[in-house]
Amino acid sequence: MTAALLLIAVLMLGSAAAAMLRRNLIHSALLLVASWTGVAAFYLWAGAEFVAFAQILVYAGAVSMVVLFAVLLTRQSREADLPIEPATVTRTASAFAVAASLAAVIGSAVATARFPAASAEAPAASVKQIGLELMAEHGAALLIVGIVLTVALIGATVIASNDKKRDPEDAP
Amino acid sequence: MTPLHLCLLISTALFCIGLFGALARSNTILVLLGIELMLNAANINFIAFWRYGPNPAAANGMIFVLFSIAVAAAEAAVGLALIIAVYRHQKNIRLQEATVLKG
Amino acid sequence: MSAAADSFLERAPLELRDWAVQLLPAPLQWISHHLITIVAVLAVFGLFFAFTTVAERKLLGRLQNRLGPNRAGLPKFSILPWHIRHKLFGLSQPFADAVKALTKEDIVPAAADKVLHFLAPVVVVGFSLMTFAVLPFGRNLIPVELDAALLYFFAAGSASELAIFMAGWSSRNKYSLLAAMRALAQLISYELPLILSVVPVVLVASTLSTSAIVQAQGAWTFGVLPHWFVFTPWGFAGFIIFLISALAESNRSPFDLPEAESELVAGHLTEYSGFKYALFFMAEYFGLTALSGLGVTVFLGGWQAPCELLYWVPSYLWFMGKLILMIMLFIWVRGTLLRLRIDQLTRLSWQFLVPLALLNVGNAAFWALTAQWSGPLQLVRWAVSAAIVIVPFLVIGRSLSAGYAPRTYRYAP
Amino acid sequence: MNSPAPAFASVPSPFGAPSGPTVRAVHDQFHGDLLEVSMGPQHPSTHGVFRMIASLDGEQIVKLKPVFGYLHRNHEKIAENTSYLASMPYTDRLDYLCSMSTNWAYALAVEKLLGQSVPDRAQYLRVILAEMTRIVNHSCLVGFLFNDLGTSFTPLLYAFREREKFIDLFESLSGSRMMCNYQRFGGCRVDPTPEWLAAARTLIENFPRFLDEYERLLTGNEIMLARTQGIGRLDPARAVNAGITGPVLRASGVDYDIRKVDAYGFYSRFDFRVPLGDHGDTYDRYMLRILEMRESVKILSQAFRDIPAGPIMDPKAKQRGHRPKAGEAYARIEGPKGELGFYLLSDGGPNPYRYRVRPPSLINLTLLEEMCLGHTIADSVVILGSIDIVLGEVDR
Amino acid sequence: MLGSGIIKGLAVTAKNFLGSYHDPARMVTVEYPEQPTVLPEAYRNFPFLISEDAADPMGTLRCVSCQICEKECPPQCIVIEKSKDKKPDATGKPQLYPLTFNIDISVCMSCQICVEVCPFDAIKMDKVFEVAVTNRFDGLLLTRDQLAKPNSYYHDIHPAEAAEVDERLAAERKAAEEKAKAAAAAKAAAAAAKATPTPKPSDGPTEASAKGGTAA
Repeated sequence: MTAALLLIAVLMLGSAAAAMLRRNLIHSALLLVASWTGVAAFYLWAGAEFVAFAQILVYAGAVSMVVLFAVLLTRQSREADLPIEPATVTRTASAFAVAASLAAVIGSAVATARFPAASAEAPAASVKQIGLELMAEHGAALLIVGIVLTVALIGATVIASNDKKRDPEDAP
Repeated sequence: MTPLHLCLLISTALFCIGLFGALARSNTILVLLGIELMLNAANINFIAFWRYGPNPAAANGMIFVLFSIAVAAAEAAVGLALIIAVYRHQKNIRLQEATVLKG
Repeated sequence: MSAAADSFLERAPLELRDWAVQLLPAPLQWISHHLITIVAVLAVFGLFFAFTTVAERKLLGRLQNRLGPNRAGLPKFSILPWHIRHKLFGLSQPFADAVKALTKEDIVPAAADKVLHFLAPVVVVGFSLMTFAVLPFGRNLIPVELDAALLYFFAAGSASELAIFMAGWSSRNKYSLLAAMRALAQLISYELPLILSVVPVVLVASTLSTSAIVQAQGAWTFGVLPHWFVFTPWGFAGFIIFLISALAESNRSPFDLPEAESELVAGHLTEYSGFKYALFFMAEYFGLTALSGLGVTVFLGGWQAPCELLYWVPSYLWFMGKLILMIMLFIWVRGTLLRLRIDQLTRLSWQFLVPLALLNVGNAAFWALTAQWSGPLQLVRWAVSAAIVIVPFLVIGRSLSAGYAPRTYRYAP
Repeated sequence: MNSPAPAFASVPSPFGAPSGPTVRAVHDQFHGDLLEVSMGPQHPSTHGVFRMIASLDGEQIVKLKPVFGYLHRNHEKIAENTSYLASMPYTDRLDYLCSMSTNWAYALAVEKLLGQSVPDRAQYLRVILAEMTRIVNHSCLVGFLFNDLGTSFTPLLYAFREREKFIDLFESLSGSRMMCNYQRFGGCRVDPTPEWLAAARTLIENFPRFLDEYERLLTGNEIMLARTQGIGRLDPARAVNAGITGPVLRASGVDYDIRKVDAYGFYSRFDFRVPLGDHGDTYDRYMLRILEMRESVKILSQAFRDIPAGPIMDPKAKQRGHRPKAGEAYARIEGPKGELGFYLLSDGGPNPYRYRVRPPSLINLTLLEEMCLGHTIADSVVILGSIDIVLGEVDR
Repeated sequence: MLGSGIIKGLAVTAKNFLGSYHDPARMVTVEYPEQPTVLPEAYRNFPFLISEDAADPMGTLRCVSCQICEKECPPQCIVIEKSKDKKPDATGKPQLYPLTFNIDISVCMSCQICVEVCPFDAIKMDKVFEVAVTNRFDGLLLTRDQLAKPNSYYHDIHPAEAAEVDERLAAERKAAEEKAKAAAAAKAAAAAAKATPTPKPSDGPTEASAKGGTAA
């Protein structure tokens, strides 16, 4: 089991790190899809099937599409894969320093922390149970998320829509 | 080291990779994707605590993750719409150059 | 009835597998159990794919008053007598095609992104095959029994358009790039109505498991009228929405925009040749078959017999029969319709299918709430449910087709 | 509309104020990048070796440059170096879908130059064959148009199934399916047998049934309506100015049919109507073809009724070695694609001194960019298909 | 109603689908190599030369090497070389004959103009269309020997036309013979009466009548 977890972790972290380092934006996006799939694999490993499928559906199926679309719509040069100019060395270095130190702090905290003993067998959460909890206990939250999603959808459409009609007057 | 520790370390690493990307890259889309990675790291924690927590019968961890995924999707949609809108105005998606809010 | 369910034919595939598994040493049994399942699904649907291609070409041919492929026979060294092996109704055409695809040169454009160009066909075939895992092919035949099977199906299926994007973008060809953009727009637009069209069934059957959904459709009124979901107003509407979205998801005509041959040459496939092309072709048919299988499972009663008298026929035959009918329907549609434009395609989804599908979810909720109504109330229930489907269809349909109508013409004086 | 030619002054403008998307053909740092796509010469929908260099903004066309000449075969110069008769088979290769009417146009020009008369039966035969050619051409065109619209060959193959019957008749009459080489100066080459005429009449009687079925398949189809209505509008004034002729011009509402204007051949003896479109879009161009086929059927049934017996060749006509007196002649017919004209200049020798074709395909193509601007790349192939070009005629 | 046009279209294709199984008018495919196509009599493909006698094709070619077809051929695919000597033709009259008669059928466009302009009915259109060869230069250049086919073959492929041609030729020959006879008789009479010069035997009338004949 641990071996499987390590394998998933290598896939997930490796592709995430590669995504953040690649110069090619499309490659980054596709590598991130791999990373998200790795996260879904982790959920599967942990026994959260429903969440894993939702993760794939939302991230690999929807968010990645939107990202790729945005990349293609905002391409600047004639080549579809524009190289992204590297940020300055100082910026990269300081970002690395911040991330590494944060990793060190949290990592050491996690490593030294003690947690209450886990239950031996994997918890079973059926779809029905999740559904009942969502509708009953978290009903209000579900409603709010629904509203947030609707607002986000409308907002995204409004922001991205080409509001200015093209007319001959605004020719340069 | 228990599996829970391992999971938490993995999520820490993922979070820090996301953080590095968000800080180091100048492309707005990549910054957004870095933030998405950080959200995912948090989700891993939720699942890990649900799986190895004292009370796995309650599906709270999973439900948190579901909400988080939904909100992340909304965030991605709005964020990318913003990026496209900014690109329309400035013909550029470099973060440094998006210095004015007025279009 | 239970006798029929336990009949030898019904259990034969499972018995065969168990017999094969117990021949092996114990440590290998677990893995071989699953391997046999996978190999069986691959073999059955691989062959099914092969004959779907030939059926498509023959049916399209007949629709167009042609014969279709009827020449590829058996090779000379076959033991069959000459007059049989000579033509064999063209049934060996797919194998000839396979040999051709395998032996053709694999051309990768010099400017292509080699890794993605290679990965795209692999990903597309892999993910399209994964969707078969949760389809109940028969009463006892389901590769993986999952609680969240429907969610799994859509999750696995959503990756195929990603592969199309990879193919289109990595080819470094302008046609391919346009095709990639179209594939993305199409996926974003049609994933939603596809899922929404199934939600009513989930609501009424109150489960995400495919086998449970099939179980929920297993009854007959008077022994002849099956309780398939397609025979309810909301189920019918859902089925139509599902059909349209499935056509779009599997890039079939009239939604074959990514590979629109009259506009983009071959779209994302322009720079593919040989076996990689064949893989795309295969994945397209696997996707089509899987989506048809889902449609059969969710709306057409899955492996359930259409009437009680025919209950003894093995359930997997019913499933395959319905699957073949669905695929023939798709071929028929392909032979008749023309292609939409990309803006019309997205408009159809967002202005027509999504609102109708959302209303249909409400319709299903009404249906589920009024489950106890009986007698004359039953008629009211049907009427209301049908009205919820038909009235919005007419209203939205009218606004969608506003301004488009056949015209009358004048003649010169 | 500025000032339409007097002949068309009676036509009310079917267009209000110019509508539809205005498109800027700009390509600078403020407007992002245009994707330049070269469609053709090897492209499934350019109807031969035609090439369109389209600049796309997204999927929208902001610039379109037609390129042709890939099929140039030096037709005119070859004709200036061979005898008058020997050019006749070359005219088959101009518009290889309608060789019968192309033959007629050339024969008409040479007859004008020679002062040659044509017997009545031959005149009727010419009308019959030209109208059959029109049906062949229009049904093919509609099939190809629908292929461009993305059908899986179904309408095209139905059209070809019917076309095959016409082509078989052409073959049994002239010996060749497409390169008929049938008309001669002063008449026709072969006299059809009564069986041939009867077969042709039966074919024509059954043709409207096919047209009805075809229209049931296509005309009311919602996708087809959405794909063609309002697409590729052509303003009548622009069309007249650009010299557009044929169904493309009439779809824009301009009443100009050379069969009526010139009444060449025996067209004045036939009762037929000229359909006109009001919108000038792709749908009108499609429907005009269908309606013209119906009118052709009407002409053909009258011709089969009235065709007289008699010689098919003027007995005084020379078979070969034509040496017309010095002079010039221009003859034109209403070809299926538009005004097909031949201009001949003779210096008294055995070859024409100057030979010039007015190809409707080429001239109708000149406004392609204007029709395509603002539409998507998917529409551009449809618009090209609705113009009806044959590259043999465009490039000559 | 949205979709009614589509449903109508689906009905049409379904009708055609069913029709393709029982209605021969809807299923017009001819499976070519097994089912030979029936060519109409008027069908033309590439020209061939007519010889009167199958046993001696070269000796009995109708062609007199007048080179009209060479001149009129639009793509100029015919090459003829005249003989220096004369050989008697079918009527026994001495005529020139082609030493070379080549047709490059990769250039020929099957227009039939050579047939129309030939005053001697010596060149006709063949119906052979399976002419694929492995060498596109020499393989498609047909020589005199390959082109010569007996008159009986012409009767096989174009029976009506051949019968008409034969009838006409026979009539012409008869007319020519009668004329020659009359001329001979006249000559004899004249010789008997007076010693006058013989009238030259003319082939003018033959040519003129042949010209009229091809128009039919």
